[in-house]
Amino acid sequence: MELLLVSVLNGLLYGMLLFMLASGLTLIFSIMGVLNFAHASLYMLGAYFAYEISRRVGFWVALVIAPLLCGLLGALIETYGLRKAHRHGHVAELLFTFGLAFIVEKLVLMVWGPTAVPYRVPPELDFTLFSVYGTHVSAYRGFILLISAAMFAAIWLLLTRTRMGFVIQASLSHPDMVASLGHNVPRVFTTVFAGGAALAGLAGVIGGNYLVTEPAMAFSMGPIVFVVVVFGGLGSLAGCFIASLIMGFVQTFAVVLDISPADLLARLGVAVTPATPLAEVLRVPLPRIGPFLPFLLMVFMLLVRPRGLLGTRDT
Amino acid sequence: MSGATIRRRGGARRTWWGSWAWFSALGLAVLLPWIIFDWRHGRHDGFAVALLTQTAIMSVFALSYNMLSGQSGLLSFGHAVFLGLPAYVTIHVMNAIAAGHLWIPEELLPLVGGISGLLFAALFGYPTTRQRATAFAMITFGIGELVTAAATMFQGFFGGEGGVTADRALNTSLLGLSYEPAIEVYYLALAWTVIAVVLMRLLARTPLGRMAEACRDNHERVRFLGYDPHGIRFCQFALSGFFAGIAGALYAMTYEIVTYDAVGATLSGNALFMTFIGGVGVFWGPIVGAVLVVIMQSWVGLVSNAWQIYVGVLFIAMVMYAPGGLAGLIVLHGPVWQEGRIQALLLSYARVALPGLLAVLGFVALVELGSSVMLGEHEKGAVRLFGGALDPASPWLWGGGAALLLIGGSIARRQGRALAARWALIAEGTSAG
Amino acid sequence: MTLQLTRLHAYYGKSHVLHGINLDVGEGEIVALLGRNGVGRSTTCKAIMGLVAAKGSIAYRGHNLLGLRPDQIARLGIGYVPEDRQVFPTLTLRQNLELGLKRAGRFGRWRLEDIYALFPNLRSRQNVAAGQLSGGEQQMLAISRSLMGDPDLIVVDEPTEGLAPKLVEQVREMLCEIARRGAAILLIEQKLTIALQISHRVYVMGHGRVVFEGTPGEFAKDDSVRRQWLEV
Amino acid sequence: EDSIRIGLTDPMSGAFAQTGQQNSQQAQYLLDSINSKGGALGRTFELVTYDNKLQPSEALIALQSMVDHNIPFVWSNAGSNVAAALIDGVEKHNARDPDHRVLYFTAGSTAPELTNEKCSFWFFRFVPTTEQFAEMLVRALPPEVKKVYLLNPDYLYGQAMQRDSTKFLAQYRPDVQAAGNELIPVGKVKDFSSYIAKIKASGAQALITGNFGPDLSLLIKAGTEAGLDVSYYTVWAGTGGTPTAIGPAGNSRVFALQAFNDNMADEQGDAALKDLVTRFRATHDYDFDAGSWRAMFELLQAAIQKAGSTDPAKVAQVLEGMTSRDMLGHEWAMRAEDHQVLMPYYVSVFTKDVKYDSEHTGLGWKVIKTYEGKDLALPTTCKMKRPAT
Amino acid sequence: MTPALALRDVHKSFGATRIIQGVSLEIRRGERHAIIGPNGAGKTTLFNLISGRLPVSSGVIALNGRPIQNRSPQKIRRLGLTRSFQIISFFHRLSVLDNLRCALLWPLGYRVAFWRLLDRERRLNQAAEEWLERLALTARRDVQAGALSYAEQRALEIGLTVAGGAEVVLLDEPTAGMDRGEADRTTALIREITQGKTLVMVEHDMNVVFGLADRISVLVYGHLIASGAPGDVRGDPAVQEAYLGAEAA
Ligand SMILES: Nc1ncnc2c1ncn2[C@@H]1O[C@H](COP(=O)(O)OP(=O)(O)OP(=O)(O)O)[C@@H](O)[C@H]1O
Ligand SMILES: Nc1ncnc2c1ncn2[C@@H]1O[C@H](COP(=O)(O)OP(=O)(O)OP(=O)(O)O)[C@@H](O)[C@H]1O
Ligand SMILES: [Mg+2]
Ligand SMILES: [Mg+2]
Repeated sequence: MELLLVSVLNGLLYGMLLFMLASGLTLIFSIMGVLNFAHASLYMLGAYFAYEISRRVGFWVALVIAPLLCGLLGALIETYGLRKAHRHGHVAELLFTFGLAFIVEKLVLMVWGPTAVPYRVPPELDFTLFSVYGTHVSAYRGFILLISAAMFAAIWLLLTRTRMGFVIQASLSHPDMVASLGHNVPRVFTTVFAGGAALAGLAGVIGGNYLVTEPAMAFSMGPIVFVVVVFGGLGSLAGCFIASLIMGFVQTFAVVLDISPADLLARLGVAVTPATPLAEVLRVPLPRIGPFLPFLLMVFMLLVRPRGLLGTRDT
Repeated sequence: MSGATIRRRGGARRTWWGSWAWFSALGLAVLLPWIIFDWRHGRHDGFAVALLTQTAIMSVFALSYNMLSGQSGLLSFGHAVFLGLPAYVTIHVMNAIAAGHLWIPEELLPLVGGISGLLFAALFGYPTTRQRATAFAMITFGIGELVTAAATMFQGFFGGEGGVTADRALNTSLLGLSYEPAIEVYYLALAWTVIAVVLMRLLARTPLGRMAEACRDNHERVRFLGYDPHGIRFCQFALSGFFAGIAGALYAMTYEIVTYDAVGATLSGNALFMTFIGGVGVFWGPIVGAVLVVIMQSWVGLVSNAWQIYVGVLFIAMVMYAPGGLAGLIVLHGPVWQEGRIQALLLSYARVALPGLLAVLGFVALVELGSSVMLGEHEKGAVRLFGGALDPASPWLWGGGAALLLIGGSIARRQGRALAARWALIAEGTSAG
Repeated sequence: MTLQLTRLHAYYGKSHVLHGINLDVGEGEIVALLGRNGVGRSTTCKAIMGLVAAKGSIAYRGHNLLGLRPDQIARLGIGYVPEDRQVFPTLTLRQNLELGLKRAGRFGRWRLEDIYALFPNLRSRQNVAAGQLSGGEQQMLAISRSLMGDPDLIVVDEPTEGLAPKLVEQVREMLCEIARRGAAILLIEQKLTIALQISHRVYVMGHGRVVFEGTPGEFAKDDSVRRQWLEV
Repeated sequence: EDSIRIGLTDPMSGAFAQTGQQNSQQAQYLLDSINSKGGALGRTFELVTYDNKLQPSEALIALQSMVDHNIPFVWSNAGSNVAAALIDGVEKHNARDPDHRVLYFTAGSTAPELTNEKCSFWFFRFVPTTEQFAEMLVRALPPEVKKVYLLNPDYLYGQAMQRDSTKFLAQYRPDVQAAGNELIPVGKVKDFSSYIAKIKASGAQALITGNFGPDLSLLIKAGTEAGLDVSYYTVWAGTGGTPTAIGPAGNSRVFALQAFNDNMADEQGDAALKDLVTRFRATHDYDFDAGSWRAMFELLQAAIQKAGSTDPAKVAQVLEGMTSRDMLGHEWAMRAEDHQVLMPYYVSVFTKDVKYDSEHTGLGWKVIKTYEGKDLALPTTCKMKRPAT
Repeated sequence: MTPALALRDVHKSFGATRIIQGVSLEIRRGERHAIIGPNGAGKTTLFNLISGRLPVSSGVIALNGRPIQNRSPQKIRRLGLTRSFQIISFFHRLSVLDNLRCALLWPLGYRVAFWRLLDRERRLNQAAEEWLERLALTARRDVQAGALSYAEQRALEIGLTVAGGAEVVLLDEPTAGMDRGEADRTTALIREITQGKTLVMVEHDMNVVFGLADRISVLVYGHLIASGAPGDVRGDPAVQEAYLGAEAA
């Protein structure tokens, strides 16, 4: 019971953390249709910028400035590079963003060195918010929850209150026609890409000190975020949100539920011995594969429902 | 009828051109180990042979990838699975042969890899190829991650972190070779590469190959012509697995060890890079890509720690200036060459290339200086660059590098525009002719 | 003069399609542009909208359109109905219409109600993704969408293609209504009867040039133009 | 033939670049000091680095390159997969090309099998095995600890850590109960709270973990944040970046296995050693955690000197069974049966109470327990094939 | 004689919207049948149901007496029914010749043969060349299909549909967007290549309809309101009211 309650809480917080990381990518990948492998790099830059700013003028300034810097960078990337790559199709984009990711990683290594930097949670938020059965929940995790919710609201407003979402979706099929209706398509793309980059930066500001700020953080963050977005369904913010929560809960409960296929078989009266074929596989308990469940879930989801949970389009 | 004759003429010309290039490439591949022979020690340059072997393997791998990405329009992020798993199978088979449980001629081992690749690809491919586009890409990505995870978790088949090793000197050679010297393995790999390349080339011209392209262009219409697009994608996927499996077997024989890296994301990524940097539109594009990527990663990687920046810049430059890949760039010159107008371009090229080279030099100098300063390597005293030792503290170097980059870059840019204009002029002339 | 094309040349990459078109459309005027398939009428429309490379001059109410971006041209008050409709398949019919507005919620001479009154079919299909609409419905949508931007000049490329005879009538009336509400129309139309019925002036194109210019009456009299440039 | 070249292949780029970069810098620093005292056979040592991106195939190509350049000594650290490939590659190369043999050694690959099933005459290991790590951690547990939790990375190394920890718990601390046992994949978990909840629920007082890098940092951060009251017995908390990431919250809670730390010199009072450390700290902004390699290089130097040549076969023969003392006065011995070094090792605690802090965190490592090399001698299954000559 | 194509009480709804509401229709072997009706009446939807692109909500569709509703498009094609698309749909990056060869492969029995070379298959290539000739595309044979002019694309679309030699051919607005001259040429082409086959087509161009069709059915918002010989249908007041409008006058 105690563990259950704590786990529900953990699952929720984990899910919100994932959503925070994934929200910018949803905007760029799922709504603009840009396979952005440099997204995680912008996240990393956000963390490093925040580190530099916060040790000079403090965390709260960094919270505002670092995402803006990332947004600006995003705008530059879109205007001077991605736009051209976009015309040559998805793979061109992919190569472009990959190249970018390589360069950013190396530059970060060159500027900040190979080891983690001491980017820490601000003292104002470094206290225990409340405790559940003796497990502390820090104020910072509450803060993450708040920011994630704010991100969700912001993107949702952007997409429903402005026509940017429609303009972008329409441009994916007939960009010329959208322009002929009087919409400045390039500007909308730049704006949205910059927005996505800023969100990535914000995630970096907040994730960088909660997790670890080091040059490999981009590389290790990338896959899970893609999985969340694709599982949720391309083009769907709500899908991404729900997918984040699902992934959060799945991973949390996988850790807690200590069973293996062999246990299930044993309950059915089939004993798994070392001689049983695939015994090594059958004996794997759930916690061991917990972190891979998102991948597994994504594969199954796509096999039966290629557009993802709440996706609005196939490709 | 007249159409047929035009076609035949065109075809003949293309074949003559094509086979000339093919044979000289093959000749070069055969002779290279002797051209870079280490005469001082009277032995082959091991590094060169290793790179050549790797290039051969990667060429097969990249071409098999192109059966999916280029011909079938399927972007895979997990192709290494079909190199790695067959490599594991092959290495287990090699051990079984060494233990006397099995007898298979060493020259036919790649077939073992091929067949197991076919089986694995059929197994994974059947559900996967129901989907296409992003769904397909992400499923392959997921499968790649899961197989890699399995390879590290389960030791029975994958041998854990140390992988599975074998000795390629099996004494089952039909040619009486020991396959101990790397050069013998290189020639075996080359032979199989030739076989695989020829087969894949022919495959592209079969009904299956053509229908795969049709599916890529318009998967729905294919159904109204009587075909099941899933079936076509599946066959193509399985056959692609066959060739990737051949590459996997050669990998196992070359390195005599297979670890989980052989199924990993890095290798899958490499397949994608090789193929698209080389160019998907042209059959031999991926081979060009394989050569380039192997050189970039192994050679530049050994020379410079900043190779990532070079690779990154290369990718971006490719996307900007050669979206069709290197092969696309080369093919673009075909008609110009045939009409003998290439001379008209040479001067323009030289005008771009010279300042361009200076800019590249400046860029490399800056990157190397930067990387050495930042990583603290300067404690060793100097940066090794262009054969000499440079002092990274010297402002002259930094200034010189920046100046080279800026001046060279701006001249190259200006000349580049002139070149583009010239190109347009010439291309117009050729298209009219 | 609302729109004036002078010595307009246009190109698709290397191929030179328009060879010096002179054409003008007056305030509130319906001008028909006729010609065989492939003669360059659609290219003329695209050139006006800034969608192809062009040389020469395109003047619209004192602005030179050449060199402007399509969205700037549209914001000067020009609407465009492309020949291949180009509805946005993943958006619903209504969202398509709303994208036609230059600014969200700001309606001009045409409100949604006017559109639905003209094409009652569209009302019941409001929430269907445009990609699922029937060919004719897409055509209606494309016309209506361009009206939402409240244009003063509308360039309509084959508005009756794929429409049932009865709807063709409706579209004809709609075009007249547009003109009545004060917008000029440059109409590309395959169906001669309609074009001649509603237009004030007629241009005929051949080989990327204007080969005839006059009123429908003059055109009807000049049999040779019709025979040489429009029929087989 | 002027210098004695050592070819170091480690990841110099990519996600693990840190390891390779710092390894080569520290090695260079140590070799400089050895060279300044004359090197071996009147020749100096030269370090040549080769990137392998932590990939066995790349490492084998690097090996080829070293062989081409007649580099007799091959050295790698990171990745037991790389080491396994190199052992195999070197073994085969030496058999196939006896005129250009090489000797291979590692100071970082800890998989036990490398000096057991995979042991080779041409391979020497200058670092304890994970089995020894497990033993050291178990023996370091204070008597009041009755419940421990095991958490390890899910691949051969971590699985071995898990198995061996359990084995040594049974052997040395039958009174201790293993409250839980967890394997987690490397670099995939972003939020460790659920593991923390589980550990808390198990009532464990100590955590034994073989994890490293960001995983370890995240684990400890999540634990301290949630108010988990355990001590962390780690293998790798002392390695680059982890102290920074853990920060002050880890005070007196985090224990790590170390071969060297900056505070040892001070405790020891050895002037030469002090000088070595202070000079390093002045020019580098990370810890001098490879200080023990000095003893390794000295062994190599002595072996070359004694063999009178750099011929790998001769050097290997001399190295077998060779002993020396490091600057702290502890014995180093190269066991002949399996070429596994028996070297001193230390358990340190992360604390404010030190002279030299680690990575500017204000906290540093303080030795709380010392193991002599001979304390850690474990049996080996190695059946070494020695060359005929 | 069983009809080539028979629909019995076919219904189709998208969600709550009922698009086809009980259509029954028989098309005799060898007849040329036109379906006309207002926009959005459900003509294309009907084609989609017959050709297997969409599943029916209820009802039976029989090809030569065999029920084919809800089967996959490829199965139906193999049973001898083929269709064209209102919006051009072929293989843009393949040459014109290859497009036609793709259409011929299955009917000639090649399946997924990966052991035969296309260029060596004489029967296939001969058939493809013949089709090029008939479609007047011989001069464009090696051009990428995407680069064809509009009329040529239309011709290829029809060729792609008919080349496989299926018995029953459905054409959806084959002359849309053509000028008079080209529409006439296309009508002639259709007449020639559907000789001896069963043709069902949707078309808004009354010249084409009355020039080609033996029988005409009128579909209005999901119901067939008339079916019969061209003269009868043209004269039907309900048809004039619903579809033809002033033009009939
Ligand atoms: N995107 C394009 N690229 C190259 N050439 C084109 C392109 N679009 C049209 N053309 C060519 O330009 C010429 C004029 O085309 P345009 O579409 O303007 O003709 P049109 O008069 O509108 O005919 P249609 O009745 O077919 O619509 C044609 O020869 C056509 O082949
Ligand atoms: N998937 C769908 N979901 C919802 N409505 C649909 C769908 N597909 C078609 N419809 C609707 O069904 C109706 C019939 O469409 P259909 O394309 O069959 O018309 P049509 O008779 O071919 O018209 P046209 O002559 O204009 O091509 C249209 O109103 C269309 O909006
Ligand atoms: Mg047109
Ligand atoms: Mg229709």
